Amino acid sequence: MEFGFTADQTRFRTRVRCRFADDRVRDALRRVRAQGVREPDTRPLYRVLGDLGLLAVGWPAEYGGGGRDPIETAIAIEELVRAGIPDTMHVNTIQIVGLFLLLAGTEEQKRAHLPAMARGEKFASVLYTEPESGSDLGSLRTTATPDGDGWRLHGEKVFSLKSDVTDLGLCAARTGPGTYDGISLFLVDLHADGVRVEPIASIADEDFHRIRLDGVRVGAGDLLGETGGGWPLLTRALAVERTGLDYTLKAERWLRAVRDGMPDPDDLFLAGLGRNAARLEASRLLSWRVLTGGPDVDEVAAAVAKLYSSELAQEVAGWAAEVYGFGYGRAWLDNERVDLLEAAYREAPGLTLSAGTSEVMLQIIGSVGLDAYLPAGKSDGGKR
Amino acid sequence: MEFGFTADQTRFRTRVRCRFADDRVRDALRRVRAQGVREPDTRPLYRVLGDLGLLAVGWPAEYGGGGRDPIETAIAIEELVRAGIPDTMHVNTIQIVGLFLLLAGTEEQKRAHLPAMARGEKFASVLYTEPESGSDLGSLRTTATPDGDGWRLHGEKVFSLKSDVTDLGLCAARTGPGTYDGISLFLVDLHADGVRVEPIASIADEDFHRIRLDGVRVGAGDLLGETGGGWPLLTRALAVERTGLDYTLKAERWLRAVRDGMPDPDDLFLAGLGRNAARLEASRLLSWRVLTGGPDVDEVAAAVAKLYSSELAQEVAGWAAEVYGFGYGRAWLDNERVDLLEAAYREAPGLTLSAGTSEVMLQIIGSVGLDAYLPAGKSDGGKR
Amino acid sequence: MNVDIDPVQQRLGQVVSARLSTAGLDEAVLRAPDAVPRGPADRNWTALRDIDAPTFDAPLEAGGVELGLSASTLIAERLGRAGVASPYLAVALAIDAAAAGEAEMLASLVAGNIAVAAAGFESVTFESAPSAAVADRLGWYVEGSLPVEPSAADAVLLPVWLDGRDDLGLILLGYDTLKWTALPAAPGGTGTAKLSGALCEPSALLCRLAPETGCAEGPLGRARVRQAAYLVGLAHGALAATVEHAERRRQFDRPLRDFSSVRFRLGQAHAEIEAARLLTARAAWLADSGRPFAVASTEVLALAAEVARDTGRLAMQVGGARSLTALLPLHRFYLRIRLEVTRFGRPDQLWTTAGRRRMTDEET
Amino acid sequence: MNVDIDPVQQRLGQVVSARLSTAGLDEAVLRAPDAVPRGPADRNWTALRDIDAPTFDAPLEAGGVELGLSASTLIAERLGRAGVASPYLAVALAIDAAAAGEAEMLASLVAGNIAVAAAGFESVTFESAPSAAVADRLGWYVEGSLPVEPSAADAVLLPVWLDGRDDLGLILLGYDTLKWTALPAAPGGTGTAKLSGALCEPSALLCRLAPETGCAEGPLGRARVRQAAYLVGLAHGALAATVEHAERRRQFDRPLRDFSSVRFRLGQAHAEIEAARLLTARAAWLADSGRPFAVASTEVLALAAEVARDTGRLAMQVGGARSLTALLPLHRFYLRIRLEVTRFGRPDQLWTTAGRRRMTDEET
Repeated sequence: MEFGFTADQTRFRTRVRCRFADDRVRDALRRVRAQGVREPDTRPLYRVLGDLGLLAVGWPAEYGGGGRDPIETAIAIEELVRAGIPDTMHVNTIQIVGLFLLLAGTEEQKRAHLPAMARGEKFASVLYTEPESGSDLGSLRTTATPDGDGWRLHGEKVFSLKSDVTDLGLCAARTGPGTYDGISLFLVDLHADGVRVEPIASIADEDFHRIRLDGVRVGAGDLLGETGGGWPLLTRALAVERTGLDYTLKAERWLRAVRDGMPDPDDLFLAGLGRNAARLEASRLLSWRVLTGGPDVDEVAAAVAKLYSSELAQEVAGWAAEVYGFGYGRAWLDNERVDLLEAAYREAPGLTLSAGTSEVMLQIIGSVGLDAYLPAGKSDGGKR
Repeated sequence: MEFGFTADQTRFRTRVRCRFADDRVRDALRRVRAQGVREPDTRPLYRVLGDLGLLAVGWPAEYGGGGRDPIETAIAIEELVRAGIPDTMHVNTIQIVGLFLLLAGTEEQKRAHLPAMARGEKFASVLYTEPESGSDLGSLRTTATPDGDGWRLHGEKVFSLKSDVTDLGLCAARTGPGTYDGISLFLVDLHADGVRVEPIASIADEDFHRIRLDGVRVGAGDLLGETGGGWPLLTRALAVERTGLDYTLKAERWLRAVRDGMPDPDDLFLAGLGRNAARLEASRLLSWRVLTGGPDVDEVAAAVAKLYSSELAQEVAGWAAEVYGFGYGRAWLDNERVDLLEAAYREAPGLTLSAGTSEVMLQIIGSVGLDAYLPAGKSDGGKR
Repeated sequence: MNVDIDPVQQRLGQVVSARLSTAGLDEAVLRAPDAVPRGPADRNWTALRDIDAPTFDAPLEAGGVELGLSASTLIAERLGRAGVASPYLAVALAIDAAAAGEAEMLASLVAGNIAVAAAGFESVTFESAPSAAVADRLGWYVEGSLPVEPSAADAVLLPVWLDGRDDLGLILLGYDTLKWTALPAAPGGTGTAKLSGALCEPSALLCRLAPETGCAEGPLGRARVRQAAYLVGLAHGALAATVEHAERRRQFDRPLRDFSSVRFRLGQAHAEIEAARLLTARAAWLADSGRPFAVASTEVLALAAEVARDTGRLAMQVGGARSLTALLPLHRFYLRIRLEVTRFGRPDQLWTTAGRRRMTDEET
Repeated sequence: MNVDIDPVQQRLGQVVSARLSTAGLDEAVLRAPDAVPRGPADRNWTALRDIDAPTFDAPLEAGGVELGLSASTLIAERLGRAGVASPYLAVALAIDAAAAGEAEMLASLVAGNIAVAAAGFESVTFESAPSAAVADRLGWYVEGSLPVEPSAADAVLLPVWLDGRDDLGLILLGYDTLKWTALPAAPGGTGTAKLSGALCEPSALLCRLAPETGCAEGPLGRARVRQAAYLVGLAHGALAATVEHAERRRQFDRPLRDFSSVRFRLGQAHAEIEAARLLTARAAWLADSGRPFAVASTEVLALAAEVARDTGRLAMQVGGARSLTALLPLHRFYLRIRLEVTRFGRPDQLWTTAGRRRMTDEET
């Protein structure tokens, strides 16, 4: 085991950090903040980051990426968040949909979408959840009916983030009967006819969206994998989402704000700080284990990382709401920290729900994961 | 609502306390302790208590009781435990089997058993659990097959306390097919032919027992209720067990020992003490609500009291094992407190298992109990 | 000893609940905050005044009916169940303070003429309370800076240090005298109000308290118990809405409530709420029967805060993504609980204080 | 950065596990304690000596092979999984201490000739440690009273105050010099040993440490990491036995593991164990690569202690009544965990200490 970074990796981190400190980035970030709304449009900022090669650091150069290995990729993501870049667009576009396309897309699909994503010119959303299908994705109702050499999509997707400004949806739909067998994955142009995106106001700074698909045409080339073969792909795509890195970095940001804002810590605070800091360190290691584990993500390790990091971030957000007392001690704490921590509390409930609820994670860990504790051949856990 | 005691009740408490301080009681208690074993025989002590009218305080005089109301009865039990009397025999004989006989027994059964119990001359055990039937009592396998005007019992009961010295067992057995319909309740003479009692060594000071029933004859008069009608009675008997008072009193004794032994409390200790003391107060109220709620015990309130009090006592036992550091700070803490708290830790796991596991309590609360939160007519919770 | 809620109290609770309305409440939470930190006009406060709620726990000589703290905790609990904020809680504290200090404001408060907000009570030791100084006969100069929840109140009640740091006073300032130096970034948050040189009438000082003992009994002790009841109500309301959702929402062909993991956690929440509810009732009873209740008021507030916090989080988890939206407004409880958990002191500080008292308490 | 366990370590772990035996262990726990506080002869210690375990993490010049703290945490973890106590952990600490102090005892310790028990390390500030004074050339007089777990050790390693309270020493006393003033009331407990006037050789002092800094790095810091690994192993072992039980045991016509309430809690325990395991490996790596590890050693011990405590309790609950008996000896873990959770400091004290360091730490 090796918990340190090589000299090359450390140099890479420094270089990336300097790039995030570039004037163009700082300016773009300032303009984002100057919009003065709870959910500013970050696309101009992302275009700057794309220009600087800071988005798709880990993708091959032929698709517009930086050709970096997983460790360097993770370093770049850490620095992105630490530079204060709002990361939802990065998580959805680069880390989830883009990475999944890279793993499972056709050559045409990759060429059609990845370079534009890497440049910060095209953005993507995940469209799995429906009003009646949350954790139980096998019950989804959106249909894809054959139409010439393509399909027509009908249905409703909900709780998607940023879909008012994204261009591409990774959409699960039913192409046949059955629970898991009848599901296929499509790439949907969110500007196409028949797509209607409405906001669902949220207490978090980022609103959700409802995406109504009313006979939306998708072509033969927009299918991922085989017709009806979407379920195993979906499982893989979900595991890709679950590195826990984004949650770990949120926890880090919040915990640091709590610590740095506290002028006169008492023992109870110190005990809480020590505990949360230790768990943050552990969370980081769990995430790194997934990130460096190769392209076939270990489903259980990913579930552990997602569970642990999101529960921790939620815990820190709740802790932050108490340690300073009423109103985050805003009589003396600077407004920037107050606003950060205050928003954390409103964001926190979503963390243990998005990308698979904690219950789904526990189901995965409690079935497949625990089999490792049994003497060989004693379980059928994987099937349950 | 009324959280205080009347002058009469307070006087009664004082009187009872004095009686527990009687020389005969102190002597008998000293002799129990002088046995120098982990599980001393408390029967001689109970005979003294019986003589002094301190056992069946709440039973009618005609059955050897003191005719006191539920509040006075609970006061007497509190004082019994506070006087340091080991209470397992009292809980099983007086508070569970005896009380249940009083509620559900025939006149003959009451006369046959209650007065001797009240005198401390006869003791009882509960025989429900079997090797394969713990929480799932509907799966019990012990059979009662007709034999003349009575029955013969065959089966094995486990995890019973004190059954090596008790005289009477309240036993659930199968008189017919079905899950719940085929169950009947019997009073079994534990000295009868075919009864074999073996200890099952436990880490707690009190060992468990295995009771093998090998064609044990019970007469027609030993059936409680109707043949095959044992399930509703059993449910009622279980609710009677679940006042939580015994667990509350354990938690009280342990918490007091922790507090009184701590010379230099720091803030973390004080916060823990405040929290546990508040929960203890709440636990006491939950128990009193059950005790004063009349003979038809509210199943949900009983489950809440049992759950809360046993989890609290377990929590306190675990807390006690940490606050003084390694070895209960025995370098300076007196041996009596160390031994009490050390034994508490070994007893603690059993508390959330006996008289219905915490999971069974949560099942009751989560089905019937939560219906109260629903607008009328919105649930079938009671049936699940 | 009779731990069952009595029929009169039950009826009173129902009357209160029947008058409370939550219409429009959740939509407001999801809107951008107003530029002026002033909550919407409060229909529920009007409803409570209509049934003379402020009189329930007020002295006879001031137009009250002296039903005791038990009655006002009941109202607080019902407000919590509905998930609504209300001037009622701060009014009740102001009445207690005015009664203790024999302040002339008392009658107006009991009559329900002043909608009050409370601010500055978050520290058990009042270390961050503003200070006030006498300015001849003109009244009081108040200096300090405070987190305040925007509301439709007429006045804000706050603790102030008097004469250096010898005494603690409870003072009632006009809500409009607050100078906002920061506004909430989103609904459900607080702003910062400055009181630099705020001048008020001599009569604004409702009472003086000894800082060491003043916070666990007297007006502030009673406020703790009322706040505990409010938190119990918030937990109750959150659980009720969650149970209803778990009964209705199906996944994997079963209602959520049928999964033992969900059912058990909801059941645990019920047990915790019941425990806190009884402890609150007992604390009110202690106060009403003239017994010491410093330990009880401290402990019950800390316990109720924990129960509310845990139940609020559980509700959001079981409710899923829709609980963050108007589709399932569990967030009403979640956001309110954040504010109320620390309003009269952080739970950990309360526990430490309570523990210190317990070290020498014969009753443990 | 490569967080996967490497094949050599994995193999080493398997070798250790294959040699450990738990036969007879649980029955002993259920027997009455011996009158003489002396554990049974220890087959597992013999097995570890057979594979030269004490050499793994010892300096080359003393006959060691310098595989580092990573190797000895691995052994500790495997001992934990099996649920066995072992002189190994205290021997490893004694070796570190003897190496730090260049003590002549070092070679004997590395050779595995002395079975050691550790006592007196429970306070983070060592406030209750015994004191030792020089008695000319005769050696040391040690005064004090300690909780000690009875064992089959040859020697007991303890911290002592030297020269008043200036320095902290680690001293190795003959186990037979302990004067027992109280015996454990039941197996799994501790007794009290008095050291009043215990005299020992000058060479018994293995090393001197500065009390302020000496406990989070150096020999005691390494002991914390090893102890954390042992606790992770205990949690792992408890969970493994519980999963097996939950798979086998049926209630309501289903294996226990199929109830989401059970499954989720076991799954949560796995996540917590994995987290503590990685944190332990990292702490060992920091030490082995010569980096500061004071924060890491403190935090990982506290975290592992909590994980072990919670997993041990969960195991007993899922195991049911039989877990208290020889029918399902989960109690082996439950009782051992009680002793080990506090052996090198109470978790809450460790957290406070760690938090204080974190306040000024750039790495948070």
